[in-house]
Amino acid sequence: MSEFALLFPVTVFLILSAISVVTTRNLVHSVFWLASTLITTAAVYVFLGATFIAAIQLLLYTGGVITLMLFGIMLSRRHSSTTVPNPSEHQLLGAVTAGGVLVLFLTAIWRTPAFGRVVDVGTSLDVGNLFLSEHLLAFEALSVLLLAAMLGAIVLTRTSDP
Amino acid sequence: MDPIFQPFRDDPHYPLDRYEAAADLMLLNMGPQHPSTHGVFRLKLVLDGEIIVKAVPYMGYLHRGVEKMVEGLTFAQMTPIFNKHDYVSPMTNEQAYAVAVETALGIEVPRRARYIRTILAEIQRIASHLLWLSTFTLDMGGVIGGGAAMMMYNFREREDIFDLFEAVTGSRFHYNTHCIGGQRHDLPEGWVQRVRAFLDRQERAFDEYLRLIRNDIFDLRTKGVGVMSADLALGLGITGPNLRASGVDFDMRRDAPFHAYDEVEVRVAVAQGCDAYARYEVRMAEMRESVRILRLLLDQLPEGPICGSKPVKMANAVRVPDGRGYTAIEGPRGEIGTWLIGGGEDKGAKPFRLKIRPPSLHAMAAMSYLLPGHTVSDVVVVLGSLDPIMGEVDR
Amino acid sequence: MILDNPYLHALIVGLPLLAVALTVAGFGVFYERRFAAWIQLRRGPVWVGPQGIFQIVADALKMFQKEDLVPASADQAIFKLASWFPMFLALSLLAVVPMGAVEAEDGSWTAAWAVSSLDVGILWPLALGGLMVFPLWAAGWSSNNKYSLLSGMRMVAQGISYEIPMVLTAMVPVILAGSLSLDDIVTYQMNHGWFAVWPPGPGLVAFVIFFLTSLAEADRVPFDIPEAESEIVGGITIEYSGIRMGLFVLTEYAHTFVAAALTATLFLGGPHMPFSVGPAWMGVVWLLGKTLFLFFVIYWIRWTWLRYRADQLMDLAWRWLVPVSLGLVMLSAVWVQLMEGK
Amino acid sequence: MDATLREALAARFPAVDLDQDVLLVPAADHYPLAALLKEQGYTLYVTVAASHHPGPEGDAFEVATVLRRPVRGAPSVAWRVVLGADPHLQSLYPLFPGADLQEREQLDLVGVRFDGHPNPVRLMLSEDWVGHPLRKDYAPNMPHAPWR
Repeated sequence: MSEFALLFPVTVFLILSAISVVTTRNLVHSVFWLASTLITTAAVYVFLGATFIAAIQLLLYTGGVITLMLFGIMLSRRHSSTTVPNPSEHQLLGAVTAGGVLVLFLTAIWRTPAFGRVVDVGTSLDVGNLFLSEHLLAFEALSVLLLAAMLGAIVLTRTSDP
Repeated sequence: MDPIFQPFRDDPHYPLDRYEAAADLMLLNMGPQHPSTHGVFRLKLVLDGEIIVKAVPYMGYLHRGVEKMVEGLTFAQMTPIFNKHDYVSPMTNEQAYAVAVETALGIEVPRRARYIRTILAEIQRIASHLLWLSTFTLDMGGVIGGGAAMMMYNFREREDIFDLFEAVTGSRFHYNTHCIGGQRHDLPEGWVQRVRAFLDRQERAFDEYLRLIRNDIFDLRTKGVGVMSADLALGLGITGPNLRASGVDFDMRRDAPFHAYDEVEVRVAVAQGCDAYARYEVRMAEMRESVRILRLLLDQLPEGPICGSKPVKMANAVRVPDGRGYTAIEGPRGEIGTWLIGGGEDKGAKPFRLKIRPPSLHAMAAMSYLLPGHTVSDVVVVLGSLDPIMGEVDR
Repeated sequence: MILDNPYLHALIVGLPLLAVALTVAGFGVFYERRFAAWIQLRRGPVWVGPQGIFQIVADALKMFQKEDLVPASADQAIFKLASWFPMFLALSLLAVVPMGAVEAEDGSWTAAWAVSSLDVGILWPLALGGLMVFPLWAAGWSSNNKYSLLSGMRMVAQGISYEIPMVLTAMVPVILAGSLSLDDIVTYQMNHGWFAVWPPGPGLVAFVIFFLTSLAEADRVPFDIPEAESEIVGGITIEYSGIRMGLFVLTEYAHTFVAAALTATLFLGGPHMPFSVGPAWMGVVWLLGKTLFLFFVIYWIRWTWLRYRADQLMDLAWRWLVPVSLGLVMLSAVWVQLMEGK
Repeated sequence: MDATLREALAARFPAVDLDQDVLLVPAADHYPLAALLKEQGYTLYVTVAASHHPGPEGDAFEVATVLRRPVRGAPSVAWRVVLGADPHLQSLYPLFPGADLQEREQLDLVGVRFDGHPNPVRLMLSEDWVGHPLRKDYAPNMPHAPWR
């Protein structure tokens, strides 16, 4: 029960951060709220017993992705002023997309048997086994995709022959 | 180095709006309050990321108006003023002034006094280069890092030098020991032996310094950084170790001897690297060379009077007639020159115009040529390797 | 048993650990200053208390008294928050380090006394260490100072570059021990030899690389370019004053201490010694001893070496450390296969 | 002054008395002389010094320049140019980049303008400073607004 007592405020904070990501006007604040969202998501994973996924969430999303986003902001925007404006244009289009994604997720959640599946997927052993047995094709396809992305990045950033 | 920075290296006045590599440039003021500007000095940097596109030096924060002030002083009053320009090598600055006035008056300095001047100048050169080494490594290693360790080791020997100077002049820093026509103080009893003992210690200390700082990081930070061609160095009027590090074999001590340098052999240290590492090499070699010269000088130190054969009885009696001339000696940082026009107020008792040629001001001019294309980290290495003293730049 | 509740367990083991870590971090300041003074022919702090041991107290009092200045043009909220997070992160890295060594009847050893014996043990400090750049960057950015902005950018670039060889070399013990859990890793070392020594070669190289990268993560010389006070005047802490500045300083020491503790745990057998270790609590002493030794090496390097330039630092990471640590991971996998194939 | 240089100077600048220690050169010959000396190997830019000489028939200014050959013996050539009440002189910046800061300093302190200088602003004093301190009519205790 103690888990739930802690889980509730964490979830509320998660939702508040997620809302703040899109409502705040300052781009850097928005990224910080996104980081907070991702970190609290990791906390939720911990409460659900998926410690491995929580650690990976922190390592990759917060440690890697957010850092890269900060890099992107710093390298693409004027950095002499503190406030980087977040124009939030195309509100209608955004609402439609968000609504679509919401419907998609809700359908997926609805179709998942709520308490039916008791396979423990949280630990590193389970994840490793799943990757190398059931989801081997997806795993390999992802590796090829990442390799292609990496090569593409190198080709794009290389301006001239040294 | 990216060729896009070459126009800025060739001409510091190249217009910034012709730089097209990036839309966003950042303006960074390094100084006047900055731990590594060797005094009060401001460098306006235009940065593309961390890479310097353009560097503009601003100076004058230490300007005391010395050249105006000396027009109201008699020649005897000026020695203590002169040792405060370059406050890291006061001794050689006093000598530059004394030589200027003696040349104008045609005074012959006795042989012993010339020897004493040479000895003091060489000890001062070691002290000055030691301070350079410590600030240079401080810039690269930081106050909370390896640089500070090097500084403390250097200051151990620098304290010894101050003790030696104190024994001669009674003062640890601003000596006022040169007067027109000779020396004010003779060497005290046993001083020569003390210097010999110090030289032995100093020679051992050099090896200690090398063990402390010579590693791959030192090479990485200094080699290929701040490359100054010989043509640029000469055109800027850079003299002393900085010029010799650009491969120009020129040293006033050997090529235009003053004091007693014509009686000892001076082996001039030259490096061909033109970069910060070459300037390090030259100064380290010069310190070792100074030790060698000092031993020779102490061996052949003559006896005799220390003040002029045509003595200047009263200091106030020094009168420099109307006329003009340029004299220079080689200080630790290069050519310290004086442009003296005599016949000033009070029938020539005061100079009409006295222009000091500071080697550091010429070195500062190199900053805007050397920096474009380097990173912010290299600013302190280049500045440190040029060894400017702001008191002398601004005067 | 009361310790079966993970929350209570964490409190009971964690709070003393926190106290020890903070004390050591505080004492580290004094330790370093005296040590640095000894290297530099100085005396260091000697006046406050016997041999100046209470200098840190005097410093802390001074820090507390000072005015907490927040620049008017700074991003107030982030500026204030950013000073607290690094400390939390640095200290929570310690949560998974096992500190005790328990000997079973048959002579085999088991690691124990971690605040939390997480299944994903090693990933926890690595993940939190990766988060560390985040509040530091925030501090640099929100100060609205160009020097601290440069510092923040250097911090991020250095952080993500050194993260990679750090994670890769941390995988070497994981592969050798066959578990992500730090408890298992330490237990394996107790029974098969320290990873820095055995297997010969990859273990030692991985130890050196992990040590170097944790220096870089904790911004220590020669990798302290984000604070580089001779170039960018102290970097991210430039606008901070008073206790916030003190927190950053203490965080540096805490992070260094934690990095040393992690290195000792992963590669030097944690609480284990090759000879008889005595009762289980002696493990804490041994671990602290090893950590302080690495602490000492870090400061030895700090007070004698110059620092790299930013681009040379990247060069070192991407050209040398990343390929070498990739090779080490493969080598250790081959080693495990050969050993298990027997 | 060695013989070859003396010949070259005598051929190019017949009006200049080459026996003086500090040559007195007309303002028009200032730049050509420096260019010729640079060709002759006098590549080390030593110094430039301006001075103010008030007289009964009005202000006069002198600008002295020193060049040196970086060889054994360190031969140097110093020459001066006498200017009138509105002192301006060709800048040596195209020949010697070191003239940039040096001439700015003389412009700042003495008030001699250098034509063709790429950045003719004050070097030592602040931009809003009034007057040129090294002029003889500038009293050291002259009040300034704002006082600095």
